[in-house]
Amino acid sequence: MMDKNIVKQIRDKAKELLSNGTIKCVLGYETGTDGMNARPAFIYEPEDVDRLIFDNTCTHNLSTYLRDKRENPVAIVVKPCDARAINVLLGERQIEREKVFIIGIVCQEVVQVSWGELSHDAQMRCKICNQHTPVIYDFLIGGPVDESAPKAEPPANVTAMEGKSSGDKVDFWSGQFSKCVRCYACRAVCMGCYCTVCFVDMLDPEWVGIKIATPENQMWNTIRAFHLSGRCIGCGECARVCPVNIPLDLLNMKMEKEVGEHFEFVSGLSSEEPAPLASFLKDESLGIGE
Amino acid sequence: MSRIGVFVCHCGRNIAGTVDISTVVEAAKKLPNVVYVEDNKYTCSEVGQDVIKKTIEENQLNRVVIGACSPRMHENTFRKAVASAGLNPYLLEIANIREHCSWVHSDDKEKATAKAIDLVKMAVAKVARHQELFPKQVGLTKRALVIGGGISGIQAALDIADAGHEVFLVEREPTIGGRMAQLDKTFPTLDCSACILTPKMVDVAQHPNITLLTYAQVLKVSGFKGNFEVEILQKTRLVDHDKCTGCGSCWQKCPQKVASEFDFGLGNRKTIYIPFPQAIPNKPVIDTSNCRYIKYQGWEKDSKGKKPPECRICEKVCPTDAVDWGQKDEIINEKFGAIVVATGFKTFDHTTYGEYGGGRYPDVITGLQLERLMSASGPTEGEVIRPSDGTHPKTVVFISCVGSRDDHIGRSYCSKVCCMYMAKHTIMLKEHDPDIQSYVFYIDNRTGGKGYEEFSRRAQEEAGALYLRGRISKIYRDGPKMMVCGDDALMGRPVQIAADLVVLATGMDPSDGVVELAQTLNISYDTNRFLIEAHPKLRPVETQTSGIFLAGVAVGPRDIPDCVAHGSAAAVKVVGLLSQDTLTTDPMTSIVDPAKCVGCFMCEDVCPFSAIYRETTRDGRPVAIINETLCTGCGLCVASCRPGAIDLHGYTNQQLLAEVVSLCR
Amino acid sequence: MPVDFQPKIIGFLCNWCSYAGADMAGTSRITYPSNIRIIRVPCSGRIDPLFIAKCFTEGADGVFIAGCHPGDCHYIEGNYYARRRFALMGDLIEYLGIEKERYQVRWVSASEGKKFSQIISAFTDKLAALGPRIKG
Amino acid sequence: MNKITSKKDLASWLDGLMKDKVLIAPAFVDNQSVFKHVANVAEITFDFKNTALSVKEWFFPATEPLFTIHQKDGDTTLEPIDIENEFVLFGIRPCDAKGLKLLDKVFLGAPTDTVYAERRDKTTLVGLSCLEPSPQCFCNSMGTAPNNADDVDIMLTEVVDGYIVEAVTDKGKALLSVAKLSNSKLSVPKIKCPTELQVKNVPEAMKSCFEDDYWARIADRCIHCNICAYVCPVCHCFDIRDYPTSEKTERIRCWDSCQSPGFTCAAGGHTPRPTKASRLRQRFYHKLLYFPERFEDFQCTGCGRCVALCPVNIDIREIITDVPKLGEKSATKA
Repeated sequence: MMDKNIVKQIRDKAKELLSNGTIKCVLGYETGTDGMNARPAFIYEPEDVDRLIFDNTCTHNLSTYLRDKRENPVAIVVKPCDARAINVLLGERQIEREKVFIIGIVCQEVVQVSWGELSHDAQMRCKICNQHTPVIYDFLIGGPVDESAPKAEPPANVTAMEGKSSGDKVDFWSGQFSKCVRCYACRAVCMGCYCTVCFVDMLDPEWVGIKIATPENQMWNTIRAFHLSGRCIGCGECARVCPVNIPLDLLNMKMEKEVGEHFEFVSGLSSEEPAPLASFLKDESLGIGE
Repeated sequence: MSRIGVFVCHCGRNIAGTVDISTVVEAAKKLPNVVYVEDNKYTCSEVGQDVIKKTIEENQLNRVVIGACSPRMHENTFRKAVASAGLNPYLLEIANIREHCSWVHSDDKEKATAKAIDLVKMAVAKVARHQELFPKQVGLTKRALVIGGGISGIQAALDIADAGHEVFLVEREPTIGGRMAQLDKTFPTLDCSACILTPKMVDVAQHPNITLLTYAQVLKVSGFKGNFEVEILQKTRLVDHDKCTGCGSCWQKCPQKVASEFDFGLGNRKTIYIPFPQAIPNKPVIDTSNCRYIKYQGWEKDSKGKKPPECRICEKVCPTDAVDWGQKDEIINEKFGAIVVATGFKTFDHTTYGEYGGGRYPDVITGLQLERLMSASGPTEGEVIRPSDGTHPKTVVFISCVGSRDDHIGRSYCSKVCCMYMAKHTIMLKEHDPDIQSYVFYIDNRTGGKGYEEFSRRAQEEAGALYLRGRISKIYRDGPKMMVCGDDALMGRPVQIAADLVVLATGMDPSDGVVELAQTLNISYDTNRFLIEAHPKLRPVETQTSGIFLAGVAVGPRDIPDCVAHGSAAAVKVVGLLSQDTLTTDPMTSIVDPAKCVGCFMCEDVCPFSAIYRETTRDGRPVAIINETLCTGCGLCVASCRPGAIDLHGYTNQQLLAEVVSLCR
Repeated sequence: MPVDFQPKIIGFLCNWCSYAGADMAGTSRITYPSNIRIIRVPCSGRIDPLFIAKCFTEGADGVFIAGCHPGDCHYIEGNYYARRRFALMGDLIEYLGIEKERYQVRWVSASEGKKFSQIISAFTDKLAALGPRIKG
Repeated sequence: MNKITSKKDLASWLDGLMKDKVLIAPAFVDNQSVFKHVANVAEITFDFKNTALSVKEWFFPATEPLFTIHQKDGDTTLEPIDIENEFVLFGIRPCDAKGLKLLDKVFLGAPTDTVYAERRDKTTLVGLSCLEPSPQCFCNSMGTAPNNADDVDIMLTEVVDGYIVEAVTDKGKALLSVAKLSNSKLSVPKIKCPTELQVKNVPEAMKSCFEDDYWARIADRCIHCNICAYVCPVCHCFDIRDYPTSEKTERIRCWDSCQSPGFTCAAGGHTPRPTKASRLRQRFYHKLLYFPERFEDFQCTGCGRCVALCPVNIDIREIITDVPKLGEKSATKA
């Protein structure tokens, strides 16, 4: 279900920016080779803007490409979740605000996407989302949305997991991590994973053994989640791209829940707020020490 | 390829009594890269150390592990021993098999031995990853900056200068002397404040090593310990102090009077003035906001009021043409090796308290105002009279803890000196006029200090001051009298006193602008805006920014003797620093791999010592760089560095991982 | 679970307070179970939470971390940052099914030798009762 | 005349095999079809789309020890890995079978990869035709077909009330000796997969567009994960590292991918393929030019896994179609 009006606005803005030389490239969406699901598109020429589309299959968080493109000014099409990612990148000094023209799109939900199949079920993260208008943009597309909806509860599956016994947790996770083939798609697709050399690829110190086996896989997935805590904006791409269906977002959502409860911090709402792990309150106990 | 030698110490029976040394030795022999193992009775002894030296040479060892007591005990001893054999002293690792093993597991020899083996194993794994480390030498500027010309700053400046180092003393006011200069007498000896202070002020002015900058302010500070670069603003005085002789004809003739800040408005000064007769420098400044000629120059046709007279009398009467209307603010840039911050205090603003009249009653004054009234060089030449009508007060009420120990006005701390100066005041009043009866309303009478309690007694017994425990609920005017209503907590009854004069024992607030200064210097301050010491007990004059020291009330309320001691203490630290020819940096600092750094600068955010700065690589990436002089080797940045671009010499990720892995696999 | 199960415990101690505290336990000859193996670090703020995960991956039954009491950090703020990291890492490993009793962060000053030995004794007993982390 | 077996008989046959052989068969785990060890026939699913991971992991596992090293007072001994069990791999699709055939060219050519060889040798492949290929499938274009029996030992094709059974190799015949078969007039239906591609000129065309910025444009989208390589039945790059413990040291081999930045990283940190574009190009040049030049066949079986699983829809079919056009383009330029 494509909204003609939104698409037209995107194309017009893209054409304008490319023609007047404000930017060199537009990061947007086009229709994929299955003819139904969107894929990322990079538009360099005004005459190509008609490739751009927007619909509820535009699940990709395009901000993950911004570091690749930081040499020249670009425009980027963002959903509200992706907009928070941009704040994170700005806060971590990875991109320059003046080099990014943000085309923000008011978004209700995106659907579960898998190649060759057209789904109508909203993604779980969208069901608990209450940020329908981008927190940062230069050009907004789409009408205002009632944001008065109650603050999202921590997702049910997280609380369910918390409720399990240690034994059941171990069984569940070792089951999941035994499937992991360490293709690192979760890392590659994540806007927050931009280290030059990921800890998992380091030979010395060898944080994670080379074996693609459950303990090593668990170490990798544990630290991936930890390194993203306080930085993950819940775009759910990690879980989407996992070829063996490990529910990685279950880890990230847990960490964001804890970050929220411990430090009253929600990642990506602003680029000014100090990162939760780069700040502290003297008199917080966090149930540590005594 | 590392060739590791392991030395296992018996420490007499201390270790050998519990740990089976021979088993440890055998196990050590099997460890990777270990080429030599030996045990000694006392490895730390002369003999033991010689064995280490000898063995290193004979077996070409390039790493050494010593299983002995805690590294906190003998690490340096053994580093020296290793170094004397020509090996880099940092190629040593100590396995703590005494404090962490034999002494705490004496109940199970077998397990203790097993643990000792593990600890040695871990040390071997770690030492294999040790690198040669070399302390760096950096030069320093042998010159100190003292900020604040009160008694603390003066003391620090004089002591540093006497030790033979150059000192710049920067004071914001036109004169040095600070609060002490405003006092008439000091407790508990009652010697005249000026008599003991002014000689020191003169010393400052005359000291060949001291450059005095009054009417000046520190604007910017960059650099680090040993090499600070400081930008100082010299405000214009409109008087050329090189020409001026301080003859005083200008301020005698100046027609424009304004209320004197020095006398808290109890008296007047001129617009060309020195704050008080013994001011140092004893040369005037022109108060540009009130000077008639400045106003005249600034006057324009359309501006309201009639044109002020041109005046310029000071210029006319000056025998040396020192008045210089063209003089401008000046920026002075200097380098310093160390900085002392002695910015002192101001008295608490008592108008906060409505119940004490909120400043509406002229006869409700502060302790410092009373000092000015009693001072022979003060506005009344030492005659204690009521500001309202000039009559001599007979009944004087003192109220303690005004702006101290009161959470409601955000002053939870005790100002420390008030109890004592109230006692002093009552005694001095009695001396001024035997008919004066003093009443002191106190919360607690705190007289800690040499001769202080005796002094307080004297106030009560000889000066007959009446001490009443309790707070004052209200003061109001009743005819000529000030009615003071409170309660006598000990008697448990309300009291009301018809006073002629009420003196508020106002507490101490940090000086204005101290927060801005702290931020420029990158030192921290507490919720009351007092500056924070590096350690409240063990490092009372240092800050967490090395090379910057603290003195006096800027750190927290204290009396004159404490300030003088504090100033000297700071001076000693400065002298200790400046007496070195170069600064040696501990090589166990963090180091950045620019190739891995992604420029998120989380390290910069967490570093408590601002030891991290930004640099741009050849390929144009902003990356973090460590300033080894400032880095203390805490490793906070290392653990905050997601990309693993930072590591800590001596405790690298490789080394700590090697310990973990060697233990587990 | 074997009756005489000996838990493998790795401890990270900050040099200025906790390591000294452990030394104090030694100089005061206060005995405690021998299972813990101590790794010396300059500050609890040096401990990258990765080490905690690594210890468990490598088969540790328990991980112990100690630093200066808040406010007493030799490096002024190290333990404040550490506290936040360790809190999060604790939540995470518990979520993954590692009993939270297997992971302790405590503040131990240089004078608290007794406290240190008591903590370690209790911790060791607890882990012995829990049994091996990697079952079978 | 074809041989046919009823579903019931097939089941009992498989049951029988499990006595002395390890049976690997498709089953659903977390509602995803995978090949796994099965303990009884009930676990097996006979109706499944292509599994996420190909069967290559059963011959070339994600991680495997090549041998172990023992050091005892001074002298070092190597202990080879031996594979005791015999395996039956049931349900393999022709595309995956073709994949194994291509892997054989790499691993069985001199020098022979002994571990791989032994696994291949001890495994019998029982193929299962794919009756309804998925939209991403293009095996016909890659020299096989949804019911091609060339690369398996036994081929099964589901028909009304059972399976048509073809014993392809002696290995297959031996295994079938215990199966209950009957004659049938039914014949194997012709099945085609949806996409037909013109591949003939592709290698030639590839030669002329190495420098084309086409690759950079595709790479814009690429996030350089390793999915395409790891799900591919033919990708076979690996990394080797030692895993030391206090008793022994294992020499480990594990999957690696030309898409990961560290892949070509040499000592000292230099990387010949520093950009996403150069790595992505390498992937397709290997599949569509270098491999054919060396082994007279594309390094692709048309299984469509990379097409379906690429998170950003980098579609090898699109590239196969585009490349010849690029050739013409550059030709006209010249």
